[in-house]
Amino acid sequence: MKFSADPNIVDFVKKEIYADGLEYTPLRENRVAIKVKPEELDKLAELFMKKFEARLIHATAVDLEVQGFEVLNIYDFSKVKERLVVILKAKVDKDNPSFPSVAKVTWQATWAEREIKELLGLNPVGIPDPRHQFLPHEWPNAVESGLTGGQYKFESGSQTKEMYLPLKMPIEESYQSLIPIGPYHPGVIEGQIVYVKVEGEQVVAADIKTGFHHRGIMKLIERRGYNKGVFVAERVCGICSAAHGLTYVTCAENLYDAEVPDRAMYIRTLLVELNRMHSHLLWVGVVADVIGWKTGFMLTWGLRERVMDIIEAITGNRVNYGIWRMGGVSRDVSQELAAKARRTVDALKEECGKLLTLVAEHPVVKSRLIGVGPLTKAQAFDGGAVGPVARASNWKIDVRADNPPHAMYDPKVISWEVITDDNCDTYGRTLVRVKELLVSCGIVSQCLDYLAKTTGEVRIKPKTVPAGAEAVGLNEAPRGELAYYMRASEKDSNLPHAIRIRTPSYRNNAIIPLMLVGSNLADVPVVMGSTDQCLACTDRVEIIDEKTGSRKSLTWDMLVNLSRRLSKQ
Amino acid sequence: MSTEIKILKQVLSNYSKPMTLNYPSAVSPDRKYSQIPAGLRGIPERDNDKCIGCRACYFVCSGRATSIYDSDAKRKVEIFLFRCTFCAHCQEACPEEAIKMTDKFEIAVAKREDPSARVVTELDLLKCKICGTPYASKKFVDRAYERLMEKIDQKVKETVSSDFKKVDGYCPDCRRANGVGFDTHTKKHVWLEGA
Amino acid sequence: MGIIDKARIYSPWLYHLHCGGCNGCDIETLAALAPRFDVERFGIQLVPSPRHADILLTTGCVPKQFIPMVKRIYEQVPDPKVVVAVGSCACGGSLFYDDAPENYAILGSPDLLIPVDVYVPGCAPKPEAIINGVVQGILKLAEKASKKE
Amino acid sequence: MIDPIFTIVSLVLIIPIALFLGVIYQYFFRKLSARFQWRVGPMLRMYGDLKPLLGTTRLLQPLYDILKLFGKKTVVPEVSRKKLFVSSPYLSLLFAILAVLFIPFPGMPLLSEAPYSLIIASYLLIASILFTILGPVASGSPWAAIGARREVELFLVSELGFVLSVFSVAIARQTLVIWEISKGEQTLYLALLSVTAGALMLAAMMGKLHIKPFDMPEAEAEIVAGPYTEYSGKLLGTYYLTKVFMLYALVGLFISVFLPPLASSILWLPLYIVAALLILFLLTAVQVLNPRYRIKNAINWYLKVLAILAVVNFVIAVYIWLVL
Repeated sequence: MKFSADPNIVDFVKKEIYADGLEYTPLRENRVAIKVKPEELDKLAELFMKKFEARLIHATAVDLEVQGFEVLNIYDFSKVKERLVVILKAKVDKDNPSFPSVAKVTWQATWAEREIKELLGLNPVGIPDPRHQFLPHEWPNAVESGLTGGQYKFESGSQTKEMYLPLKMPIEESYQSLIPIGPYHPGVIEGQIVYVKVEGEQVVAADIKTGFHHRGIMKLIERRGYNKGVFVAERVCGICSAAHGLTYVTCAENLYDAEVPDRAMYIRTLLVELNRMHSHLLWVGVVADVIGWKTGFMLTWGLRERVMDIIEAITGNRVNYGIWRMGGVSRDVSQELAAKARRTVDALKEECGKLLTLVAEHPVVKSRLIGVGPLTKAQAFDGGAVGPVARASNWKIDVRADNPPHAMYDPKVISWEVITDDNCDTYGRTLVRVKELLVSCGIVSQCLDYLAKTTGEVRIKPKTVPAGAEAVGLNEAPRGELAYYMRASEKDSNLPHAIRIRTPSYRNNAIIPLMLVGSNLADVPVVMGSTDQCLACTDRVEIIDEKTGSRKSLTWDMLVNLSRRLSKQ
Repeated sequence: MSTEIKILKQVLSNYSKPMTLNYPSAVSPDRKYSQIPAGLRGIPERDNDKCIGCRACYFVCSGRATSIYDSDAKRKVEIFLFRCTFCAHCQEACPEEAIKMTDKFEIAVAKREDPSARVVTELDLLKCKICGTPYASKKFVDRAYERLMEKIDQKVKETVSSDFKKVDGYCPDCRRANGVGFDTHTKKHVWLEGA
Repeated sequence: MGIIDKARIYSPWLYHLHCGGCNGCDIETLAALAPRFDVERFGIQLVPSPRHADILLTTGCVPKQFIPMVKRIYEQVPDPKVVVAVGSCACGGSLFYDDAPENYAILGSPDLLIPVDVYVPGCAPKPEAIINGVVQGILKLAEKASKKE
Repeated sequence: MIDPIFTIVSLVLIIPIALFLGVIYQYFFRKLSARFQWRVGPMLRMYGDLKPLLGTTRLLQPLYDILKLFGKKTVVPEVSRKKLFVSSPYLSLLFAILAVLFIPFPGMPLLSEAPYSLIIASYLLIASILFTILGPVASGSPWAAIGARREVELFLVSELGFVLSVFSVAIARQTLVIWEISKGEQTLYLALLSVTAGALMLAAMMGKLHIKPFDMPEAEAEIVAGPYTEYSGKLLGTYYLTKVFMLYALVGLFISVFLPPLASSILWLPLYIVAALLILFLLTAVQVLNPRYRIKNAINWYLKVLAILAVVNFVIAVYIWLVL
């Protein structure tokens, strides 16, 4: 199956968006890159969002070494034209690295621009919230802090404007009046701090600090190259590893003129949907656990094991499947296995339906979930919610329908539907996930039917990647839209020059403070859990440039020394 | 209330048939010991006879778990399981099909130095006759010769064979420096390490 | 062997310390608690506070931002204690650890900070492998306790 | 009056008996919830090949947990008020054991013959719970503080139902001596009253024993380990031991007050155990079926549903006492 560009879309871009005198490159898969002046970024953002209801996928920047930086704003136009993605590129000088902030126009760009600011040192002019998000509080200032009570306490003199202050309070005040939930809290396995300000048991303000999982993954992939990089990409997140693997390979395939056999497409779809099933079952279990229903946790995790069995039989591993290759997959699914798995899925579907209606109807579960963590459609749009969180706010976005990552989601090939819900709260999110689980069951059985009947190639050798090619890969991960941006190196055909990952949790975590306000303290873990937050996903960011790297690692050494000193005391 | 009764029914039906496996008990009268599917990617194993030390696994390893240590007359090819991601990429890349993922998965070791945490193959290295630096494993050269002889045209077989004998024992650098050349253009067929 | 030493083997409590891996090992650890593998058969329990734990189960490689927390949590676990490192990341840094040039964000495996007693490689290890590792950890725990007395 | 020597002997005997039964109750509770949750739970009979290492049975699993905790290092946090922090668990245990002495066991009236034993036993149980609150408050951990606060709220509201339901029976039977209640004659009215009051008592017990949906003080995902967050080693073990005695005491009190004459004679022992396990079965069923309430909902439930019912029940009891 080959990908193609729609001529209508080229017309559309030329007529509606493409202003004269700007450089315009159509890319594969209906992606279009437009070069603009940096001053126009915010105006265009306003135009796109108002006129075309475009959605900002990601704002990021690429270091072009001597030539300066390139700021990239990637927009999704799928509501106007099918599968159209526009990449706005603006070159910024090294000497004066500033550009107008898009976060002024739409709040959802805040995290992305904070990331650009803290990691690349660019200056988004007019950004409403300039604090650090992923790096430690005092970076890159000298570490003069002592660690007390899981919170950094600053000595006087080390404070600067950029320093991380929860809710922008003076540090002494915040230390007294905020409850830090994290960095370790049994409600969420991973490390993060959510600062909540409470009156009685009511949350009046909340702020989130992440970055404890910052692993520099994008840099790792840039070093490893295309073929080895897929294994790193899979390990961005162990829960939605199939989505990451698939998006990585589709993005890399978009760089060159790729051809992928049909059977491989079906296997990919099958795995991504199985992955979604296990992830949603896991989520239902975790939420049941968070609201204290151990039985619900056990029952859903028991069912999840059956999904894991199928995955393990197909790929040989339960978590990281390792079968994604550019141009196909590395393992075939035998016909017997497909037929056997089909029977399991049928039984599973019945049990899932039975059990999960019980979960959705349980009176105490309902009383714990209804009205908790409200998020209106307008808030979801401005905050840039994706995936089940957005769909539970009655906003119908689903990459599988709007911007199919590969043709298997075509309604002519496989029948399925997008689930939305108008509850706009945690209960709605539960319902969306539960129903999606059953939809996934349907897709999986259709894929298995195809695999049980046919045989064929599963892998075609990839071609060389042309120098300087660009691509965007999109896919619907269990938690929402997952986006990869890749740019091939000019010098080496094996290495990408830049790779950027925008995970769904990155967006959904950003709006957690919005949802927390007004809720009960007891509901904080539920609200946090309701977005299915995955910090391993969120904190993968890395845009560091080599020049400043040395200074930063020095700071790290100081931090290490400091912590050693502390532990000796 | 009816929902609670439904759930009660569900949990009561669970009572009679727990889904727990008997792991780690090896004696399993009623239920299975563990779930092991056919294609499980467990601990990799290397066939010492088949491995020729060609370094293909080293080049494809994403986690840098495979490493090659050359020390006097021995090449050690090693997979350090503490860094292995069990992705089976090396199994795919191995030209001699020496690496295989087994379905063993129980490895718990107390020390980094534990021998069971490493999959090691030792190979004889060939040393250059002039400068004394090791340049390729003996098996690798032998296998290369064998494959070359299999595939090459019958007409040039003898010349190529004599060529091979001629360069045998010199590292690529010394070969170039000392003017040991080929009589035939065999670069397409013989690929010596570093050449 | 005294009754308390026996009790130590019979009732190991785990504290799960996620250092910063990909979550894969964490869900597998949780899956070991779930019905299929149910470690409560042997009295193993997951406890929410490190103060109650006997076995510290670490997963993932340590990002540099986590260094103070890892040390602190290790110190909070009362003696005798055992550390079980689960997953290739926690054993040797796996994919995320680079020697040259060094990964600026990752310190490496937790054994650079705290003494690790049992390593369970795997990416991610099967829940059975984790149980196997924890059982080895229990034996170590008994050994450690008897040495102290 | 029974032989004083027998009383002394039985007072000594009851403590190991209570410990054993409490442990068995807890084991039963854990095992049953596990089976309801599709899994096996602590094994009654260990796999043959693992017996040398892991023991033949885990019937005493809760006891092993406690014993292990006694073998661990005890950490006393710097920021805590040390005297209160260290003494609370022991005092709590002491009061729980004292309460056990006032609750009859089949064939052993113990101190339950003493006048006002019902009031004394109730007070001792309250005192024991009080010290499970005071210790955590002294620990200085915010999670413990929140947990303790929830515990106080829950304790206050559940105590209302507890006291009203227990004393309604006492009033109807016109005595405050547990032993006399437990061997009292059954009449139709009293039996009916026992059923209603017993149901209320069960609901109140859920709050005291932290059965879901009333386990907010120990809500793992919300407030770490709740009151016990900072406790470790011996002190934690003592608290766990208190829980064992508390479970025994509450179940014993329930049977002797609401199910006479099961606790009155040694002949009833098998039935006593069966009744205890039945009560536990009911509690387990509630536990596995329900998620946790918010503290607000729980207080509402206790005050608006349970308290009103308990008051009505009490009024009926008074009516029975006065009229019938």
